Amino acid sequence: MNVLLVLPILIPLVTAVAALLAWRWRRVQRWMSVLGATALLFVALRLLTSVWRDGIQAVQMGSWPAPFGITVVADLFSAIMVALAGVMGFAVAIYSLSSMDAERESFGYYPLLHILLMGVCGAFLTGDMFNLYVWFEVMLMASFVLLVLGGERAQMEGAIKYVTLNLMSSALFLAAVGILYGMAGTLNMADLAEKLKNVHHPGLVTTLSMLFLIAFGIKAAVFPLFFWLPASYHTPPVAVSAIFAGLLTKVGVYALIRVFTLLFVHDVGYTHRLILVVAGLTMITGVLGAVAQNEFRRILSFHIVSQIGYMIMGLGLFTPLALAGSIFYIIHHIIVKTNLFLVSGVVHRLCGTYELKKLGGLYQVYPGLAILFMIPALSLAGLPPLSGFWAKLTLVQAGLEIQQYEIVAVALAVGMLTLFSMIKIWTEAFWKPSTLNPQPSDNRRRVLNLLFPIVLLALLTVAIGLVAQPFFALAERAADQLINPEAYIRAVLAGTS
Amino acid sequence: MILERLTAVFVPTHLALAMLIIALFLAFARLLRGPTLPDRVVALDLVSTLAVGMMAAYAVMTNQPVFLDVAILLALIAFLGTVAFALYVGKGRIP
Amino acid sequence: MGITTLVLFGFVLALLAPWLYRVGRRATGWILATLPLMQLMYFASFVRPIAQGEVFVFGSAWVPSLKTSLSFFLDGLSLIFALLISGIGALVVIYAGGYLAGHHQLGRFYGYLFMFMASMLGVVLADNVIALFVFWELTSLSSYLLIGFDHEREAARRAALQALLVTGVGGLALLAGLLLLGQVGGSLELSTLLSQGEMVRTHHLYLPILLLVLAGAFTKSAQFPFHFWLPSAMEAPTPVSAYLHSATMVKAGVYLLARLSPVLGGSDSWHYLVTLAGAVTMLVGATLALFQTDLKRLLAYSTVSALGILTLLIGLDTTLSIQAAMVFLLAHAFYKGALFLVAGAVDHETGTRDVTQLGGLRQVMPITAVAAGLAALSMAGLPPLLGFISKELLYEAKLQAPRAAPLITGAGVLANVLLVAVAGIVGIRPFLRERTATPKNPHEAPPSLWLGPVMLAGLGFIIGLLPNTVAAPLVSPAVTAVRAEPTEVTLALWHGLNPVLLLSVLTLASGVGVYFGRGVVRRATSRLEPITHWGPARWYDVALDGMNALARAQTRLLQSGYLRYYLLMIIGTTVGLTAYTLAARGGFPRPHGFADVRFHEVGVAALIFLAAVTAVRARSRLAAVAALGVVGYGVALVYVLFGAPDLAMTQVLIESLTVILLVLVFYHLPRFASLSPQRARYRDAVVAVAAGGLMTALVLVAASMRFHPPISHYFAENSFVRAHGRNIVNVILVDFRGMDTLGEITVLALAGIGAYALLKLRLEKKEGG
Amino acid sequence: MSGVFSSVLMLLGAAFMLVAAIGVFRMPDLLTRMHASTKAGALGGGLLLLAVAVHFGELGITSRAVAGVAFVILTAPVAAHMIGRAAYLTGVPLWEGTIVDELRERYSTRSRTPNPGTTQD
Amino acid sequence: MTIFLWNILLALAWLALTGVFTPGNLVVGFGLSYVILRFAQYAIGPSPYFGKVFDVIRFILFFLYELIASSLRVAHDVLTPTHYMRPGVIAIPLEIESDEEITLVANLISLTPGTLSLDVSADRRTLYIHAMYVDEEDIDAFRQKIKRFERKVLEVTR
Amino acid sequence: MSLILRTATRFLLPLLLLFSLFLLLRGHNSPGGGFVGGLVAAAAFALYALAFDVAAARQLLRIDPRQLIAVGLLVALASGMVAWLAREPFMTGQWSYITVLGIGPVPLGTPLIFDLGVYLVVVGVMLTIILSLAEE
Amino acid sequence: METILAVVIGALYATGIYMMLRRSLVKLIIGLGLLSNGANLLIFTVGRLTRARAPFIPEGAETLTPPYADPLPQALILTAIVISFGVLGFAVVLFHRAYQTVGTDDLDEMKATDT
Ligand code: NA
Ligand code: NA
Repeated sequence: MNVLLVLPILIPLVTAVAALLAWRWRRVQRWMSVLGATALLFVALRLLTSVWRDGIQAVQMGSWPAPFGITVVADLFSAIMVALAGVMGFAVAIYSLSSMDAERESFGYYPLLHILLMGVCGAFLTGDMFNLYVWFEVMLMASFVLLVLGGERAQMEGAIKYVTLNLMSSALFLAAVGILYGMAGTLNMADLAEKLKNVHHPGLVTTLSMLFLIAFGIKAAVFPLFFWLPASYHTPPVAVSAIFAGLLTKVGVYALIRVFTLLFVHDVGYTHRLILVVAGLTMITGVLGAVAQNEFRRILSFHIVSQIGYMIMGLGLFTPLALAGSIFYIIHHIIVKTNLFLVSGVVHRLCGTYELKKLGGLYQVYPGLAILFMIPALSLAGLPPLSGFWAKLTLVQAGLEIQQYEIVAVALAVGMLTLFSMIKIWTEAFWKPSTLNPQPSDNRRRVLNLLFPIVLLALLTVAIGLVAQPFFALAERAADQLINPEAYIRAVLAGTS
Repeated sequence: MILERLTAVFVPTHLALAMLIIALFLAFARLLRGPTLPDRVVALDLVSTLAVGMMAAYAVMTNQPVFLDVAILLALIAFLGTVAFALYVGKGRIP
Repeated sequence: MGITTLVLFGFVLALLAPWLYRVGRRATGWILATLPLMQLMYFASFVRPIAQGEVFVFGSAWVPSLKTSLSFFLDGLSLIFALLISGIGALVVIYAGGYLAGHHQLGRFYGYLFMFMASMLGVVLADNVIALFVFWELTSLSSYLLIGFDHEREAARRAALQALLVTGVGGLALLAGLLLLGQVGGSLELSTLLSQGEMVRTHHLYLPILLLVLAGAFTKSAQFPFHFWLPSAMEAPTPVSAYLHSATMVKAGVYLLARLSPVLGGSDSWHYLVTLAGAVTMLVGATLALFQTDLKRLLAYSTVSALGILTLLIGLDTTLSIQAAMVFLLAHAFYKGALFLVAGAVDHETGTRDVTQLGGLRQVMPITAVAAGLAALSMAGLPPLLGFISKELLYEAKLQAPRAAPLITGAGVLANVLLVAVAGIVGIRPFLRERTATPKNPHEAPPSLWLGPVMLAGLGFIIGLLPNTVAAPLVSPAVTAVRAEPTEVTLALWHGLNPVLLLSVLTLASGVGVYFGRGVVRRATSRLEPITHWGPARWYDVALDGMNALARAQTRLLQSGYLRYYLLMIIGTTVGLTAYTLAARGGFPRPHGFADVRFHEVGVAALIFLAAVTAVRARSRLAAVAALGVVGYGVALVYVLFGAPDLAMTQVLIESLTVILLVLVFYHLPRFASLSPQRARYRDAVVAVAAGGLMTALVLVAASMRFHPPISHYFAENSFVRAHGRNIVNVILVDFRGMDTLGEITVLALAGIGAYALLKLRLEKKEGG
Repeated sequence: MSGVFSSVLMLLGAAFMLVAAIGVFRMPDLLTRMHASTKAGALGGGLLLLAVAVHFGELGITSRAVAGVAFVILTAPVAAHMIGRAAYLTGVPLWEGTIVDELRERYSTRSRTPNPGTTQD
Repeated sequence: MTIFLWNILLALAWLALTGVFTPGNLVVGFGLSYVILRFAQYAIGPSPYFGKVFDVIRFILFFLYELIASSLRVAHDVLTPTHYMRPGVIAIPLEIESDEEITLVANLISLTPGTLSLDVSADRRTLYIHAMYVDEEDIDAFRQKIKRFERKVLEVTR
Repeated sequence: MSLILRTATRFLLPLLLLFSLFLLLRGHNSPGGGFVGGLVAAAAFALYALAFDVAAARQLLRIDPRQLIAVGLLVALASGMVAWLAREPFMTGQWSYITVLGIGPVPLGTPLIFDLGVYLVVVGVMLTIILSLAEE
Repeated sequence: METILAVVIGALYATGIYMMLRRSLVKLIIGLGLLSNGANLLIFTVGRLTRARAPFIPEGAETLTPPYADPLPQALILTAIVISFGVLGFAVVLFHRAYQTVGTDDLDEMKATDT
């Protein structure tokens, strides 16, 4: 019995239920939230070390053997993602303490936050296609509510698009799962991998894979399916934006990587080539979108799109190095992007706006904050020796190795434009003299509380940059498990004949 | 044995189902035509009642009593929608 | 203390500098200068062994999986650069303490300066190309921060961005080039790659590699047409200009060319490309310099020209030309560094850098004036200064150029003539003639401000007198490194009466002529101004504006804000991609026929179909809801007909509750209105029908295709025996797949909380930070 | 015997329902349509459920079927009343052949023209 | 009293629903119903109860007759091309007073084809019904017919 | 509001609630289960809210439906964790036979308790939404 | 029968999508309803149709012998129905509030959050 595997799903749920029961006691909820997030972080890191040490692990829910019951399974990729969810959950839970308003806190913010984490961890850990759908929905529903919590006009408008387009994706995903079951007769991913190996009509499987590509593509916000993201991510309170930015689209990316390494690998020349094209277009359209923006969080939102392109570029290249690059990129990106949103929140707290036009003068008054912005911003742009550099370097290297020069050129150029728009924020918000004059006296202690998770994540970014090897080794081994799925399949189907 | 089942079950159930289907289309035609909302509500209510009947007939036809459970649930619940519609129709216009 | 520690310590000091400044205040510059001084001494200790032909490689692992190591490599070429960087660095740190004394951001300034210094050392010392690139980018970044140091001024911010973008783009090209080079050469370590020249030059990727690397080098070293960022970078405080933009960073590109010439050089493409770029840059820089009135911009353009000369020399690719390049490197570093520092001191004291407003400063700033004079004379190439020796070598190399020697020599002379005039304008004129009124009343600069110029100008003078103090220990090993063959260099002031000397005299005489006739020259060439207006700086602006415009246009088009366009796009993509894949790669299996159907089944199906269509065509909302209800009951009937009572029950219940929900909400929502124009409706109908058709096709295909029998038999066998339930569906829900249901009720719970929060929590404009 | 009885009940029920549907389809105004639908419908549904009861003849099933009949009888008139009342009160027009309306004086405010909110919505 | 009756009825309903007719199950059903009734006591006010089984059965027979007769009449009208009906909205003065009785009467009237309870006056003294077959000349005759119906109900409930 | 509807509702409410329990308890062997049962119970209260008003429905319910959601989730979660006591994976059914008066030995297991959790959540959620919406 | 249901599914998708492409919130809701019915019916159909034999193990038997309707797709659909019902319920409330906040039902008026 391996309790460790389900705990990342159950701890957030227990936390959420406890917070729900304590609906009226805001302080209790806050403590619960921090406690739950800490426990999740701890368990997630334990899981990661355990999988690193002992290899892929699987547990059958309800003791029903695979493929009949639902398998919870952690390979390194899953474990890494869960660990990241733990880190992000922890950072945002702490950040929320000082940034969330009392009204939202008393209307279910903490339960929602933790259920979101539950859905995310569930999606990372499940070994069952339909169960994945369920976790997607859990995550999505939590994000819907978090997005609208507060009921401001912008939130409503953003949410309508977010909800509608994501429902579209869910409907597609559901249909795809249904068809998959109809054709292969099973839902267990490892079992599916076995059964899809030698089919008489591989073309049908390819067609089916297109449905998954689009369904997950919408969740991952790739071109031309990303519209919901820039329309909504800048509307909720910044703690919510931050956790969205860090985790949500990455679940889509996770799912893409999972199914296109485990299930749909029979026609790589078509499917993965297509993914590569999508990756390129996603990078370009996303970054150009960012260039066109003049609002802190909108710039960041469009950059999420652009960065997703890099993450699936590795999948499209489909070599061990490329996949390692993707995974490394995800690790890097989640930390950095969340942090940038958190910084934007501090800026907003200090200046009362996200508009670059109105911002300014922060460099003068808050050099520390300037550094805390610079680190993730430059990392995002891929400047060495920060985490983003290694991520980009790996992908570029992988692309060059198999002569995919176009995508490499795109990746490099987009990196440049990313730098350009990060610098735009820097110039406008930090360097430019301001008429606004940020007030340093105002609730300094609360701002300091806000800075704690930011510093933590920034240090992590620097650490990954300076000591990249262990992280890269992790990504490398995870990629190896993805590209050679036999171990995964064996771990899941062990004990079934 | 087979013949008996044919006359006792097959023919009457199929006949009943056929009648119910025709009834369903008639009810639907009213729903389509209106002209007022209450007309449509009446039609929808009838559709649900017809569905109860079809489920009952089908339970007999297939010799599966589980479908009866669906029928009685529908009988009990469809009423709710009708009441809601009726309240909507009458909302704010009752002295 | 190894090289690694020494280089990295610079970064640590960069982090500590702001804090140190809080403690050390005015003395900080002097304290901090000890690090570059220590580095200088450390590198000096390598002079002897390297002159004896040794090469040092220090390595430590960094990211072995990516073949990246933090390895350093010290040979003659690295050494000469390392000495310049640390030596001039020490002077500049001291100078900055005086120049920016009292500036409230001086601490940060030191931080950036040290970050730059460490990165620059990293660039010239790195063995691993990725490590080299890391440091390369860090120089760009620190340069950005330094150019924009005066960040309250828009011009400074713009210039910083320009420099970053231009060198950044080049940097990316360089990265690609280096990676390809590593791929072709089989190693990422320069020390290994240097011996792979033959293999690289014959590889089909040679030309791309060359172009990419040159892009990196040319942007960094401000070669035409990328030169324009350098004059703009004069927005930086003067110590920065002296250090980064004349003595060190801009020469990183030159370093790279020299470093890689054993690998990439020796081909025609190398020769033509590098020489041409160098020649054009040399001429353009010198010409444009003459138009300037701002001291620093004058110097900047002359630096551009100097960088062109260096590039040209490396492009010539002969032992002599490399020799000339190395000597010119030294000479230029000394005189240009000195002149920049002088310009800074003048600006600091007088409050202006406009040469037309300056005059007679020798009276009030005698020490500075001496330093300036010496440096200017070196720049003009007057004996016995180092500048003279270097110019002699330069002409010699040009005269012996393998191809087009007369042309190259002519261009060289022309450029040097102009540079002589520039030297006069910059280094001589402000100090001679009458005193003029200046914004500030000048005094002699404090020692921190004149120490640098005096030292550098003095070095140019001393080495000019004793050229062989550097020839054997420094220049020879450097040339050896670049040529990858042992070379002995001897330098002398006097070579006898030869064509080179003749050219020197000619240059000087013409230069003095141009100096006095500069008004005429300016007027004559002022007609060219519109052309310069349309030069590369303008291209940069146009490119930037174009990119911004493109970004805006694209975003307006894609992120239009209309939900239905988003939906159309997504649905269109789905239909297009799936249908294409199905047609191109799927192949349709034969679908089921109509054989096995029953009347009542068809009836129910038809009812659903009609009701769905009715829902669309309904003119009123409630009619649509009623039609939706019929769809729901119809679907429930389908579930009954095909043996799914639990589903039917659920469907029925949900149908009723949905009606209640909708009715409750529709109390408040407005009536249907037909808002879309006819054309949009047709378009949407086409898309919708296509999507529906696709789903139909998929169902047909999937329903007739089964690769494997389903796993359901297990549930049929175990539901009662092991899970104690006869309703298999329910047993699946609460037991076999209970995890699904746990997620499902969580979703429901969220819906409840969400609806509650939406309805009860209404914040007005009040956002959490 | 029970087979025949059940068949008769079933056909009778179905026939009643068909009649109800025809009534709903062709009667001239809402209230007269309702006379056909709610009652005949309920009667038909009840008969069909009874047919099930007779067909299976098992106590458990029979009792459930009877409960179903009870549900129909309990809910159908209430639903009919609710619609009829709401429709009447909101001014859904009566058939021109209606001979007397003793409720109208109680609701003098009842609008003569059909309320667009109910007819069109 | 009513609550007790209702309780028994619910317990019986439980037997019917579970299909297990044993005394023990009756007790279980009773217990469950008791809990629910107790839980729902706000909904059910106190109400007197008089049990008259004989009257009930007689009434059921009477009602079934009415039901079938009027059903056939409506069916005939529906199925024939011409409309024979003479519809109208009639006010019926009520003798019964309790909510339950009024509801019972109104529902039975609604269940019978040809008549439909539209509304109850605020003072609960008048029931308005829509009827399909009203004699123009003698509306009171129709009223009397409904009143007879009401009395039959009263016999059962009181 | 209609007197007839109110009166009918007073009688239909317990009937619907009983029916919902019936569906819940029997769901493991016949059509029904926690979800369907919960919906019927929610429908019962919704009907009450429509016939009377929301305040009356809340008073009748006594417990805040949001608390029902939390309790339901807790029940479902706990039923799954029982398996840990037996050192078995999450949600492994734990069964024992309990003799019910009048019916005999009946298998009672954690999946049934799980279903109860589903029931509670469904009731809680539906009522939260409907009652809040009706209060608008 | 699969063929006929396939057409019905196509119709549900088509009508649902068409409704979602309108400018009105109300139509969007109805479109979502149609779409989710289509998706459920799709799973049901491609999971193979079996007439009448519901997956219940009869009294007295320990296992169910074929043929019977596949219970797994039924369970999946049940879960999916419930989820989409929850989502729809939330969406309905959301649209209601959006209408209150924005003051119109016209989706074209709700584009302030994009550029
Ligand atoms: Na069930
Ligand atoms: Na479920």
